[in-house]
Amino acid sequence: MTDRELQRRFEADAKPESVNDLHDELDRFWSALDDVPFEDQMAFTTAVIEAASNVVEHGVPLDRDGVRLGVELNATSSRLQARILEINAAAHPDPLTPATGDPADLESGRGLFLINALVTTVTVERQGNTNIWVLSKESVPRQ
Amino acid sequence: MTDRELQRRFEADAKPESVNDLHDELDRFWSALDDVPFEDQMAFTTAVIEAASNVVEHGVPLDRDGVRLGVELNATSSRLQARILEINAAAHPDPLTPATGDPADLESGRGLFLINALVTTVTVERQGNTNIWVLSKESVPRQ
Amino acid sequence: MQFAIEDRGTYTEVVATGRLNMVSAPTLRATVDEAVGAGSRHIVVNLAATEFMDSSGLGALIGCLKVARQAGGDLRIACVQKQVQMVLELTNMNRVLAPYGTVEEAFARD
Amino acid sequence: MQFAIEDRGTYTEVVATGRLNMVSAPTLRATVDEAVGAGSRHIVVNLAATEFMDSSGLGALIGCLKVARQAGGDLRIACVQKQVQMVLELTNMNRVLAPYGTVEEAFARD
Ligand SMILES: Nc1ncnc2c1ncn2[C@@H]1O[C@H](COP(=O)(O)OP(=O)(O)O)[C@@H](O)[C@H]1O
Ligand SMILES: Nc1ncnc2c1ncn2[C@@H]1O[C@H](COP(=O)(O)OP(=O)(O)O)[C@@H](O)[C@H]1O
Repeated sequence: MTDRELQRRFEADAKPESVNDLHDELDRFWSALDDVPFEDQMAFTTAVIEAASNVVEHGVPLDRDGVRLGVELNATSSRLQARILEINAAAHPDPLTPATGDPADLESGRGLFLINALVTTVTVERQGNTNIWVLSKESVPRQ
Repeated sequence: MTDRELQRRFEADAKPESVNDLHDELDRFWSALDDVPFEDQMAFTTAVIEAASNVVEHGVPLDRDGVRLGVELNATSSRLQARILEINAAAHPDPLTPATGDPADLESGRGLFLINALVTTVTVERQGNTNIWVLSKESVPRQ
Repeated sequence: MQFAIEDRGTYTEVVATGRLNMVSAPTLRATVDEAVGAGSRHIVVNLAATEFMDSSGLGALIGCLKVARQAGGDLRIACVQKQVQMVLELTNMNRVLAPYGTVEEAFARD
Repeated sequence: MQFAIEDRGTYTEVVATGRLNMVSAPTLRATVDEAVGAGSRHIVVNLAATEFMDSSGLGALIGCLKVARQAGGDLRIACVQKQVQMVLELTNMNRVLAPYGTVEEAFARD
Protein backbone atom coordinates (compact mmCIF):
# COMPACT_ATOMS: atom_id res chain seq x y z
CA MET A 1 0.00 0.00 0.00
CA THR A 2 1.41 3.37 -1.01
CA ASP A 3 0.76 6.56 0.91
CA ARG A 4 -1.39 8.95 -1.07
CA GLU A 5 -3.82 11.78 -0.46
CA LEU A 6 -6.32 13.43 -2.77
CA GLN A 7 -8.50 16.47 -2.16
CA ARG A 8 -11.29 18.09 -4.16
CA ARG A 9 -13.60 21.02 -3.43
CA PHE A 10 -17.04 21.62 -4.90
CA GLU A 11 -19.35 24.61 -4.41
CA ALA A 12 -22.67 25.55 -6.04
CA ASP A 13 -26.12 26.96 -5.33
CA ALA A 14 -28.14 24.51 -3.23
CA LYS A 15 -30.51 23.55 -6.06
CA PRO A 16 -31.37 20.06 -7.35
CA GLU A 17 -29.22 20.28 -10.50
CA SER A 18 -26.15 20.86 -8.33
CA VAL A 19 -26.59 17.33 -6.98
CA ASN A 20 -25.90 16.02 -10.48
CA ASP A 21 -22.83 18.23 -10.82
CA LEU A 22 -21.58 16.96 -7.46
CA HIS A 23 -22.17 13.39 -8.62
CA ASP A 24 -20.01 14.09 -11.71
CA GLU A 25 -17.33 15.48 -9.38
CA LEU A 26 -17.49 12.27 -7.29
CA ASP A 27 -17.13 10.17 -10.46
CA ARG A 28 -13.99 12.17 -11.36
CA PHE A 29 -12.70 11.73 -7.80
CA TRP A 30 -12.94 7.93 -8.14
CA SER A 31 -11.26 8.01 -11.56
CA ALA A 32 -8.35 9.91 -10.07
CA LEU A 33 -8.18 7.33 -7.26
CA ASP A 34 -8.46 4.05 -9.08
CA ASP A 35 -7.44 1.94 -6.08
CA VAL A 36 -10.54 2.48 -3.89
CA PRO A 37 -12.59 -0.74 -3.61
CA PHE A 38 -15.79 -0.47 -5.64
CA GLU A 39 -18.02 -1.25 -2.63
CA ASP A 40 -16.49 1.67 -0.73
CA GLN A 41 -16.94 4.06 -3.67
CA MET A 42 -20.58 3.03 -3.95
CA ALA A 43 -21.32 3.40 -0.24
CA PHE A 44 -19.46 6.69 0.12
CA THR A 45 -21.02 8.25 -3.00
CA THR A 46 -24.49 7.29 -1.79
CA ALA A 47 -23.90 8.85 1.66
CA VAL A 48 -22.49 12.08 0.20
CA ILE A 49 -25.39 12.45 -2.26
CA GLU A 50 -27.93 11.84 0.53
CA ALA A 51 -26.33 14.51 2.72
CA ALA A 52 -26.09 17.00 -0.16
CA SER A 53 -29.72 16.33 -1.13
CA ASN A 54 -30.77 17.14 2.44
CA VAL A 55 -28.97 20.49 2.18
CA VAL A 56 -30.86 21.24 -1.06
CA GLU A 57 -34.19 20.05 0.30
CA HIS A 58 -34.16 21.22 3.89
CA GLY A 59 -31.62 24.06 4.28
CA VAL A 60 -33.31 27.30 5.37
CA PRO A 61 -31.50 30.33 3.84
CA LEU A 62 -30.55 33.29 6.03
CA ASP A 63 -31.36 35.77 3.27
CA ARG A 64 -32.06 36.25 -0.44
CA ASP A 65 -28.67 34.94 -1.45
CA GLY A 66 -30.03 31.45 -0.75
CA VAL A 67 -28.16 28.46 0.63
CA ARG A 68 -24.88 27.35 -1.00
CA LEU A 69 -23.79 23.73 -1.05
CA GLY A 70 -20.09 23.05 -0.48
CA VAL A 71 -18.42 19.65 -0.48
CA GLU A 72 -14.81 18.91 0.41
CA LEU A 73 -13.62 15.43 -0.50
CA ASN A 74 -10.49 13.91 0.95
CA ALA A 75 -8.98 10.43 0.59
CA THR A 76 -5.94 9.10 2.43
CA SER A 77 -4.60 5.57 2.46
CA SER A 78 -6.79 4.71 5.44
CA ARG A 79 -10.05 6.64 5.01
CA LEU A 80 -12.44 8.62 2.83
CA GLN A 81 -13.84 11.85 4.22
CA ALA A 82 -16.42 14.36 2.99
CA ARG A 83 -17.33 17.66 4.60
CA ILE A 84 -20.75 18.78 3.41
CA LEU A 85 -21.29 22.50 3.95
CA GLU A 86 -24.72 24.14 4.17
CA ILE A 87 -23.59 27.75 3.70
CA ASN A 88 -25.70 30.81 4.55
CA ALA A 89 -28.25 28.61 6.29
CA ALA A 90 -30.19 28.89 9.54
CA ALA A 91 -28.62 27.12 12.48
CA HIS A 92 -30.10 23.77 13.27
CA PRO A 93 -32.17 23.93 16.42
CA ASP A 94 -29.60 21.90 18.35
CA PRO A 95 -26.22 20.36 17.73
CA LEU A 96 -27.72 17.46 15.84
CA THR A 97 -26.81 13.94 16.85
CA PRO A 98 -27.73 11.94 13.78
CA ALA A 99 -29.90 8.90 14.44
CA THR A 100 -27.85 5.78 15.01
CA GLY A 101 -28.40 3.37 12.20
CA ASP A 102 -30.60 0.50 13.34
CA PRO A 103 -31.35 -1.39 10.11
CA ALA A 104 -34.77 -2.51 11.41
CA ASP A 105 -35.80 1.04 12.12
CA LEU A 106 -37.11 2.13 8.76
CA GLU A 107 -39.27 4.70 10.39
CA SER A 108 -36.64 7.33 11.00
CA GLY A 109 -36.22 8.86 7.56
CA ARG A 110 -34.43 6.81 4.96
CA GLY A 111 -31.89 9.49 4.02
CA LEU A 112 -30.29 9.92 7.41
CA PHE A 113 -30.65 6.24 8.09
CA LEU A 114 -28.68 5.44 4.93
CA ILE A 115 -25.95 7.94 5.73
CA ASN A 116 -25.45 6.34 9.13
CA ALA A 117 -25.48 2.85 7.68
CA LEU A 118 -22.97 3.65 4.92
CA VAL A 119 -20.15 5.48 6.65
CA THR A 120 -18.13 4.90 9.81
CA THR A 121 -18.70 8.21 11.59
CA VAL A 122 -20.95 11.23 11.11
CA THR A 123 -20.53 14.50 12.98
CA VAL A 124 -22.45 17.75 12.66
CA GLU A 125 -21.27 21.20 13.69
CA ARG A 126 -21.99 24.89 13.15
CA GLN A 127 -19.36 27.43 12.09
CA GLY A 128 -20.44 31.02 11.47
CA ASN A 129 -23.29 30.94 8.96
CA THR A 130 -22.63 27.30 7.98
CA ASN A 131 -23.81 23.86 9.11
CA ILE A 132 -21.22 21.16 8.46
CA TRP A 133 -21.64 17.40 8.24
CA VAL A 134 -18.44 15.38 8.33
CA LEU A 135 -18.77 11.85 6.94
CA SER A 136 -15.80 9.49 7.35
CA LYS A 137 -15.45 5.97 6.08
CA GLU A 138 -12.53 3.67 6.78
CA SER A 139 -11.24 2.42 3.44
CA VAL A 140 -7.92 0.87 2.51
CA PRO A 141 -6.79 0.98 -1.16
CA ARG A 142 -6.72 -2.27 -3.09
CA GLN A 143 -3.19 -3.63 -3.36
CA MET B 1 -61.61 9.23 40.97
CA THR B 2 -64.50 7.23 39.52
CA ASP B 3 -64.00 4.14 37.38
CA ARG B 4 -65.09 4.74 33.83
CA GLU B 5 -64.33 3.50 30.34
CA LEU B 6 -65.15 4.98 26.94
CA GLN B 7 -64.61 3.50 23.49
CA ARG B 8 -65.04 4.90 20.01
CA ARG B 9 -64.31 3.45 16.56
CA PHE B 10 -63.57 5.39 13.40
CA GLU B 11 -63.02 4.08 9.86
CA ALA B 12 -62.61 5.85 6.53
CA ASP B 13 -60.63 5.82 3.30
CA ALA B 14 -57.01 6.77 3.95
CA LYS B 15 -57.26 10.19 2.29
CA PRO B 16 -56.33 13.61 3.71
CA GLU B 17 -59.93 14.73 4.40
CA SER B 18 -60.39 11.71 6.68
CA VAL B 19 -57.81 13.23 9.02
CA ASN B 20 -60.20 16.13 9.60
CA ASP B 21 -63.10 13.74 10.24
CA LEU B 22 -60.94 11.85 12.72
CA HIS B 23 -60.03 15.11 14.42
CA ASP B 24 -63.78 15.88 14.81
CA GLU B 25 -64.22 12.40 16.30
CA LEU B 26 -61.42 13.11 18.78
CA ASP B 27 -63.07 16.39 19.75
CA ARG B 28 -66.32 14.51 20.45
CA PHE B 29 -64.36 11.93 22.45
CA TRP B 30 -63.00 14.66 24.74
CA SER B 31 -66.44 16.23 25.11
CA ALA B 32 -67.82 12.89 26.25
CA LEU B 33 -64.92 12.59 28.71
CA ASP B 34 -64.75 16.00 30.28
CA ASP B 35 -62.41 14.95 33.09
CA VAL B 36 -59.25 14.35 31.01
CA PRO B 37 -56.61 17.01 31.76
CA PHE B 38 -56.28 19.44 28.86
CA GLU B 39 -52.54 18.81 28.48
CA ASP B 40 -53.20 15.08 28.04
CA GLN B 41 -55.96 15.69 25.46
CA MET B 42 -53.62 17.96 23.52
CA ALA B 43 -50.69 15.53 23.55
CA PHE B 44 -52.80 12.48 22.75
CA THR B 45 -54.72 14.17 19.91
CA THR B 46 -51.45 15.33 18.35
CA ALA B 47 -49.94 11.83 18.49
CA VAL B 48 -53.06 10.18 17.01
CA ILE B 49 -53.25 12.72 14.17
CA GLU B 50 -49.55 12.24 13.38
CA ALA B 51 -49.96 8.46 13.22
CA ALA B 52 -53.12 8.69 11.09
CA SER B 53 -51.41 11.19 8.75
CA ASN B 54 -48.59 8.70 8.25
CA VAL B 55 -51.12 6.06 7.22
CA VAL B 56 -52.61 8.46 4.67
CA GLU B 57 -49.22 9.62 3.40
CA HIS B 58 -47.14 6.45 3.44
CA GLY B 59 -49.47 3.43 3.41
CA VAL B 60 -48.97 1.29 0.29
CA PRO B 61 -52.30 -0.33 -0.78
CA LEU B 62 -52.43 -4.03 -1.59
CA ASP B 63 -54.89 -3.46 -4.44
CA ARG B 64 -57.28 -0.99 -6.06
CA ASP B 65 -59.49 -0.82 -2.98
CA GLY B 66 -56.84 1.44 -1.48
CA VAL B 67 -55.79 1.71 2.15
CA ARG B 68 -58.44 2.23 4.85
CA LEU B 69 -57.71 4.14 8.05
CA GLY B 70 -59.18 2.73 11.25
CA VAL B 71 -58.86 4.25 14.72
CA GLU B 72 -60.05 2.72 17.98
CA LEU B 73 -60.04 5.07 20.95
CA ASN B 74 -60.26 3.85 24.49
CA ALA B 75 -60.05 5.71 27.81
CA THR B 76 -60.00 4.14 31.25
CA SER B 77 -59.40 5.84 34.59
CA SER B 78 -55.65 5.25 34.25
CA ARG B 79 -54.81 5.61 30.58
CA LEU B 80 -55.73 6.72 27.05
CA GLN B 81 -55.16 4.28 24.21
CA ALA B 82 -55.50 4.50 20.43
CA ARG B 83 -55.11 1.69 17.94
CA ILE B 84 -54.38 3.12 14.50
CA LEU B 85 -55.14 0.59 11.75
CA GLU B 86 -53.58 0.74 8.28
CA ILE B 87 -56.01 -1.68 6.55
CA ASN B 88 -55.35 -3.37 3.20
CA ALA B 89 -51.76 -2.12 3.21
CA ALA B 90 -48.41 -3.70 2.38
CA ALA B 91 -46.56 -5.14 5.34
CA HIS B 92 -43.83 -2.96 6.70
CA PRO B 93 -40.44 -4.33 5.80
CA ASP B 94 -39.77 -5.32 9.40
CA PRO B 95 -41.57 -5.22 12.72
CA LEU B 96 -40.91 -1.53 13.17
CA THR B 97 -39.36 -0.33 16.39
CA PRO B 98 -40.23 3.35 16.37
CA ALA B 99 -37.31 5.67 17.00
CA THR B 100 -36.87 6.51 20.65
CA GLY B 101 -37.64 10.13 21.23
CA ASP B 102 -34.47 12.11 21.82
CA PRO B 103 -35.65 15.74 21.82
CA ALA B 104 -32.31 16.95 20.42
CA ASP B 105 -32.51 14.60 17.46
CA LEU B 106 -34.57 16.66 15.08
CA GLU B 107 -33.14 14.74 12.19
CA SER B 108 -35.22 11.62 12.45
CA GLY B 109 -38.56 12.69 11.02
CA ARG B 110 -40.68 15.01 13.11
CA GLY B 111 -43.86 12.94 12.92
CA LEU B 112 -42.54 9.78 14.52
CA PHE B 113 -40.42 11.83 16.86
CA LEU B 114 -43.50 13.68 18.10
CA ILE B 115 -45.50 10.49 18.56
CA ASN B 116 -42.75 9.04 20.72
CA ALA B 117 -42.40 12.24 22.71
CA LEU B 118 -46.15 12.60 23.36
CA VAL B 119 -47.30 9.18 24.53
CA THR B 120 -45.99 6.65 27.05
CA THR B 121 -45.66 3.58 24.81
CA VAL B 122 -45.85 2.87 21.09
CA THR B 123 -46.03 -0.62 19.63
CA VAL B 124 -46.40 -1.73 16.03
CA GLU B 125 -47.68 -5.08 14.79
CA ARG B 126 -49.07 -6.77 11.68
CA GLN B 127 -52.35 -8.72 11.63
CA GLY B 128 -53.57 -10.16 8.33
CA ASN B 129 -53.65 -7.31 5.82
CA THR B 130 -53.33 -4.63 8.48
CA ASN B 131 -50.50 -2.72 10.19
CA ILE B 132 -51.43 -1.58 13.69
CA TRP B 133 -49.89 1.12 15.86
CA VAL B 134 -50.93 1.10 19.49
CA LEU B 135 -50.35 4.40 21.32
CA SER B 136 -50.87 4.47 25.08
CA LYS B 137 -50.63 7.41 27.42
CA GLU B 138 -50.95 7.28 31.16
CA SER B 139 -53.60 9.78 32.18
CA VAL B 140 -55.60 10.10 35.36
CA PRO B 141 -58.92 12.00 35.25
CA ARG B 142 -59.07 15.34 37.05
CA GLN B 143 -60.77 15.00 40.44
CA MET C 1 -58.81 25.97 7.82
CA GLN C 2 -59.12 29.45 6.35
CA PHE C 3 -56.44 31.97 5.49
CA ALA C 4 -56.88 35.73 5.15
CA ILE C 5 -54.19 38.13 3.91
CA GLU C 6 -54.09 41.69 5.25
CA ASP C 7 -51.69 44.38 4.07
CA ARG C 8 -50.44 46.22 7.18
CA GLY C 9 -48.12 48.67 5.38
CA THR C 10 -44.70 47.59 6.67
CA TYR C 11 -45.70 43.92 6.76
CA THR C 12 -48.32 41.46 5.51
CA GLU C 13 -50.43 39.59 8.03
CA VAL C 14 -51.66 36.08 7.22
CA VAL C 15 -54.48 35.11 9.58
CA ALA C 16 -54.79 31.31 9.86
CA THR C 17 -58.02 29.96 11.35
CA GLY C 18 -58.59 26.29 12.21
CA ARG C 19 -56.25 23.28 12.01
CA LEU C 20 -52.87 23.47 10.30
CA ASN C 21 -52.50 19.82 9.19
CA MET C 22 -51.86 17.76 6.04
CA VAL C 23 -55.09 19.06 4.49
CA SER C 24 -54.44 22.77 4.99
CA ALA C 25 -50.62 22.83 4.76
CA PRO C 26 -50.59 23.14 0.91
CA THR C 27 -53.03 26.09 1.11
CA LEU C 28 -50.76 27.89 3.58
CA ARG C 29 -47.87 27.36 1.15
CA ALA C 30 -49.93 28.71 -1.75
CA THR C 31 -51.13 31.71 0.30
CA VAL C 32 -47.61 32.75 1.31
CA ASP C 33 -46.23 32.06 -2.20
CA GLU C 34 -48.89 34.40 -3.54
CA ALA C 35 -48.12 37.12 -0.99
CA VAL C 36 -44.37 36.92 -1.70
CA GLY C 37 -45.07 36.83 -5.44
CA ALA C 38 -47.14 40.00 -5.06
CA GLY C 39 -44.17 41.73 -3.43
CA SER C 40 -44.64 41.15 0.31
CA ARG C 41 -41.32 40.71 2.07
CA HIS C 42 -42.19 40.82 5.78
CA ILE C 43 -44.85 38.29 6.64
CA VAL C 44 -46.44 37.63 10.01
CA VAL C 45 -48.55 34.50 10.36
CA ASN C 46 -51.16 35.19 13.02
CA LEU C 47 -51.87 31.86 14.73
CA ALA C 48 -54.32 33.20 17.37
CA ALA C 49 -57.14 31.16 15.83
CA THR C 50 -55.00 28.13 14.92
CA GLU C 51 -56.16 25.56 17.43
CA PHE C 52 -53.91 22.76 16.14
CA MET C 53 -50.67 22.26 14.21
CA ASP C 54 -48.95 18.96 13.37
CA SER C 55 -45.63 18.15 11.68
CA SER C 56 -47.11 18.79 8.21
CA GLY C 57 -48.20 22.25 9.35
CA LEU C 58 -44.79 22.91 10.87
CA GLY C 59 -43.12 21.75 7.66
CA ALA C 60 -45.28 24.16 5.66
CA LEU C 61 -44.35 27.07 7.95
CA ILE C 62 -40.66 26.27 7.48
CA GLY C 63 -41.16 26.04 3.71
CA CYS C 64 -42.84 29.49 3.80
CA LEU C 65 -39.94 30.87 5.85
CA LYS C 66 -37.58 29.70 3.09
CA VAL C 67 -39.65 31.36 0.36
CA ALA C 68 -39.73 34.66 2.27
CA ARG C 69 -35.99 34.61 2.96
CA GLN C 70 -35.16 33.70 -0.62
CA ALA C 71 -37.11 36.77 -1.69
CA GLY C 72 -34.95 38.88 0.65
CA GLY C 73 -37.58 39.05 3.40
CA ASP C 74 -38.57 37.08 6.47
CA LEU C 75 -41.54 35.27 8.00
CA ARG C 76 -42.45 35.32 11.69
CA ILE C 77 -45.27 33.85 13.72
CA ALA C 78 -47.39 35.43 16.43
CA CYS C 79 -50.06 34.63 19.04
CA VAL C 80 -49.58 30.88 19.27
CA GLN C 81 -51.96 28.77 21.34
CA LYS C 82 -50.82 26.09 23.77
CA GLN C 83 -50.86 23.12 21.37
CA VAL C 84 -48.82 24.97 18.74
CA GLN C 85 -46.39 26.09 21.44
CA MET C 86 -46.06 22.46 22.56
CA VAL C 87 -45.18 21.26 19.03
CA LEU C 88 -42.68 24.11 18.51
CA GLU C 89 -40.98 23.33 21.82
CA LEU C 90 -40.84 19.55 21.44
CA THR C 91 -39.29 19.84 17.99
CA ASN C 92 -37.00 22.67 19.10
CA MET C 93 -38.31 24.68 16.18
CA ASN C 94 -39.06 27.65 18.45
CA ARG C 95 -35.46 28.65 17.77
CA VAL C 96 -35.98 28.90 14.01
CA LEU C 97 -39.56 30.16 14.33
CA ALA C 98 -39.70 32.12 17.58
CA PRO C 99 -43.30 33.08 18.38
CA TYR C 100 -44.06 36.76 19.07
CA GLY C 101 -46.70 37.79 21.61
CA THR C 102 -48.52 40.09 19.20
CA VAL C 103 -48.57 40.57 15.43
CA GLU C 104 -47.29 44.16 15.79
CA GLU C 105 -44.20 43.09 17.75
CA ALA C 106 -42.98 40.66 15.09
CA PHE C 107 -41.21 43.24 12.91
CA ALA C 108 -41.28 46.15 15.38
CA ARG C 109 -37.51 46.17 15.96
CA ASP C 110 -36.37 45.79 12.32
CA MET D 1 -31.80 10.38 -16.48
CA GLN D 2 -34.02 9.30 -19.34
CA PHE D 3 -37.20 7.24 -19.29
CA ALA D 4 -38.64 5.26 -22.19
CA ILE D 5 -42.03 3.51 -22.16
CA GLU D 6 -42.51 0.30 -24.17
CA ASP D 7 -45.81 -1.55 -24.53
CA ARG D 8 -45.05 -5.28 -24.18
CA GLY D 9 -48.61 -6.54 -24.55
CA THR D 10 -49.29 -8.03 -21.10
CA TYR D 11 -47.22 -5.36 -19.34
CA THR D 12 -45.62 -1.97 -19.83
CA GLU D 13 -41.86 -1.62 -19.54
CA VAL D 14 -40.35 1.62 -18.26
CA VAL D 15 -36.64 1.77 -19.08
CA ALA D 16 -34.79 4.11 -16.72
CA THR D 17 -31.32 5.23 -17.78
CA GLY D 18 -28.96 7.21 -15.53
CA ARG D 19 -29.29 8.35 -11.91
CA LEU D 20 -32.55 8.06 -10.01
CA ASN D 21 -32.15 10.96 -7.57
CA MET D 22 -33.95 14.13 -6.43
CA VAL D 23 -33.67 15.60 -9.94
CA SER D 24 -35.14 12.65 -11.84
CA ALA D 25 -37.58 11.29 -9.22
CA PRO D 26 -40.44 13.64 -10.25
CA THR D 27 -40.02 12.58 -13.91
CA LEU D 28 -40.31 8.91 -12.96
CA ARG D 29 -43.51 9.75 -11.09
CA ALA D 30 -44.89 11.62 -14.10
CA THR D 31 -43.90 8.81 -16.49
CA VAL D 32 -45.64 6.13 -14.45
CA ASP D 33 -48.68 8.35 -13.79
CA GLU D 34 -48.98 8.79 -17.54
CA ALA D 35 -48.68 5.06 -18.26
CA VAL D 36 -51.30 4.22 -15.62
CA GLY D 37 -53.53 7.03 -16.87
CA ALA D 38 -53.25 5.56 -20.37
CA GLY D 39 -54.51 2.22 -19.06
CA SER D 40 -51.33 0.27 -18.17
CA ARG D 41 -51.88 -1.91 -15.12
CA HIS D 42 -48.77 -4.10 -15.00
CA ILE D 43 -45.61 -2.04 -15.00
CA VAL D 44 -42.03 -3.24 -14.95
CA VAL D 45 -39.33 -0.67 -14.29
CA ASN D 46 -36.17 -1.87 -16.01
CA LEU D 47 -33.25 -0.63 -13.92
CA ALA D 48 -30.48 -2.28 -15.96
CA ALA D 49 -29.12 1.14 -16.94
CA THR D 50 -29.84 2.84 -13.62
CA GLU D 51 -26.38 3.25 -12.18
CA PHE D 52 -27.52 5.00 -8.99
CA MET D 53 -30.59 5.37 -6.77
CA ASP D 54 -30.91 7.35 -3.52
CA SER D 55 -33.73 7.70 -1.00
CA SER D 56 -35.59 10.19 -3.25
CA GLY D 57 -35.49 7.65 -6.08
CA LEU D 58 -36.66 4.89 -3.77
CA GLY D 59 -39.47 7.13 -2.51
CA ALA D 60 -40.56 7.77 -6.10
CA LEU D 61 -40.61 4.02 -6.87
CA ILE D 62 -42.81 3.42 -3.83
CA GLY D 63 -45.10 6.27 -4.87
CA CYS D 64 -45.39 4.68 -8.33
CA LEU D 65 -46.17 1.30 -6.75
CA LYS D 66 -49.05 2.97 -4.89
CA VAL D 67 -50.42 4.54 -8.07
CA ALA D 68 -50.30 1.20 -9.92
CA ARG D 69 -52.00 -0.68 -7.06
CA GLN D 70 -54.68 1.96 -6.66
CA ALA D 71 -55.49 1.47 -10.34
CA GLY D 72 -55.89 -2.27 -9.69
CA GLY D 73 -52.46 -3.19 -11.06
CA ASP D 74 -48.94 -3.59 -9.76
CA LEU D 75 -45.42 -2.30 -10.33
CA ARG D 76 -42.28 -4.45 -10.20
CA ILE D 77 -38.60 -3.78 -10.77
CA ALA D 78 -36.06 -5.79 -12.75
CA CYS D 79 -32.33 -5.96 -13.52
CA VAL D 80 -30.98 -3.93 -10.63
CA GLN D 81 -27.29 -3.03 -10.47
CA LYS D 82 -25.20 -3.39 -7.31
CA GLN D 83 -25.71 0.10 -5.90
CA VAL D 84 -29.50 -0.10 -6.27
CA GLN D 85 -29.45 -3.57 -4.68
CA MET D 86 -27.43 -2.13 -1.78
CA VAL D 87 -29.98 0.65 -1.13
CA LEU D 88 -32.92 -1.78 -1.36
CA GLU D 89 -31.26 -4.15 1.10
CA LEU D 90 -30.13 -1.56 3.63
CA THR D 91 -33.63 -0.05 3.78
CA ASN D 92 -35.27 -3.50 3.78
CA MET D 93 -37.36 -2.31 0.84
CA ASN D 94 -36.47 -5.41 -1.16
CA ARG D 95 -39.46 -6.98 0.58
CA VAL D 96 -41.91 -4.44 -0.80
CA LEU D 97 -40.08 -4.07 -4.13
CA ALA D 98 -38.44 -7.42 -4.81
CA PRO D 99 -36.14 -7.17 -7.83
CA TYR D 100 -36.63 -9.68 -10.67
CA GLY D 101 -33.70 -10.99 -12.68
CA THR D 102 -35.23 -10.13 -16.05
CA VAL D 103 -38.07 -7.92 -17.25
CA GLU D 104 -39.95 -10.94 -18.64
CA GLU D 105 -39.96 -12.76 -15.29
CA ALA D 106 -41.63 -9.92 -13.40
CA PHE D 107 -45.21 -10.78 -14.35
CA ALA D 108 -44.55 -14.25 -15.79
CA ARG D 109 -46.34 -16.11 -12.99
CA ASP D 110 -49.45 -13.90 -12.75
N1 LIG E 1 -29.73 19.72 5.96
C1 LIG E 1 -30.83 19.70 6.72
N2 LIG E 1 -31.33 20.85 7.21
C2 LIG E 1 -32.46 20.86 7.96
N3 LIG E 1 -33.16 19.75 8.29
C3 LIG E 1 -32.70 18.58 7.83
C4 LIG E 1 -31.52 18.47 7.03
N4 LIG E 1 -31.33 17.18 6.73
C5 LIG E 1 -32.33 16.50 7.30
N5 LIG E 1 -33.17 17.33 7.97
C6 LIG E 1 -34.38 16.93 8.73
O1 LIG E 1 -34.34 15.54 9.00
C7 LIG E 1 -35.48 14.86 8.44
C8 LIG E 1 -35.12 13.44 7.97
O2 LIG E 1 -34.22 13.53 6.87
P1 LIG E 1 -34.09 12.29 5.89
O3 LIG E 1 -33.84 11.07 6.69
O4 LIG E 1 -33.04 12.60 4.87
O5 LIG E 1 -35.51 12.13 5.23
P2 LIG E 1 -36.27 13.14 4.23
O6 LIG E 1 -35.27 14.15 3.76
O7 LIG E 1 -36.74 12.21 3.14
O8 LIG E 1 -37.40 13.74 5.03
C9 LIG E 1 -35.94 15.77 7.32
O9 LIG E 1 -37.31 15.58 6.98
C10 LIG E 1 -35.65 17.16 7.91
O10 LIG E 1 -36.67 17.57 8.78
N1 LIG F 1 -47.67 4.31 8.04
C1 LIG F 1 -46.48 4.24 7.43
N2 LIG F 1 -46.28 3.38 6.41
C2 LIG F 1 -45.09 3.32 5.79
N3 LIG F 1 -44.02 4.08 6.10
C3 LIG F 1 -44.15 4.96 7.11
C4 LIG F 1 -45.37 5.09 7.83
N4 LIG F 1 -45.19 6.03 8.77
C5 LIG F 1 -43.93 6.48 8.64
N5 LIG F 1 -43.29 5.85 7.64
C6 LIG F 1 -41.89 6.06 7.21
O1 LIG F 1 -41.18 6.75 8.23
C7 LIG F 1 -40.65 8.01 7.75
C8 LIG F 1 -40.65 9.07 8.84
O2 LIG F 1 -41.98 9.40 9.20
P1 LIG F 1 -42.27 10.79 9.90
O3 LIG F 1 -41.39 10.93 11.07
O4 LIG F 1 -43.73 10.86 10.20
O5 LIG F 1 -41.84 11.88 8.84
P2 LIG F 1 -42.49 12.22 7.41
O6 LIG F 1 -43.82 11.49 7.33
O7 LIG F 1 -42.63 13.70 7.43
O8 LIG F 1 -41.49 11.73 6.38
C9 LIG F 1 -41.53 8.35 6.55
O9 LIG F 1 -40.89 9.22 5.65
C10 LIG F 1 -41.82 6.96 5.97
O10 LIG F 1 -40.73 6.54 5.18
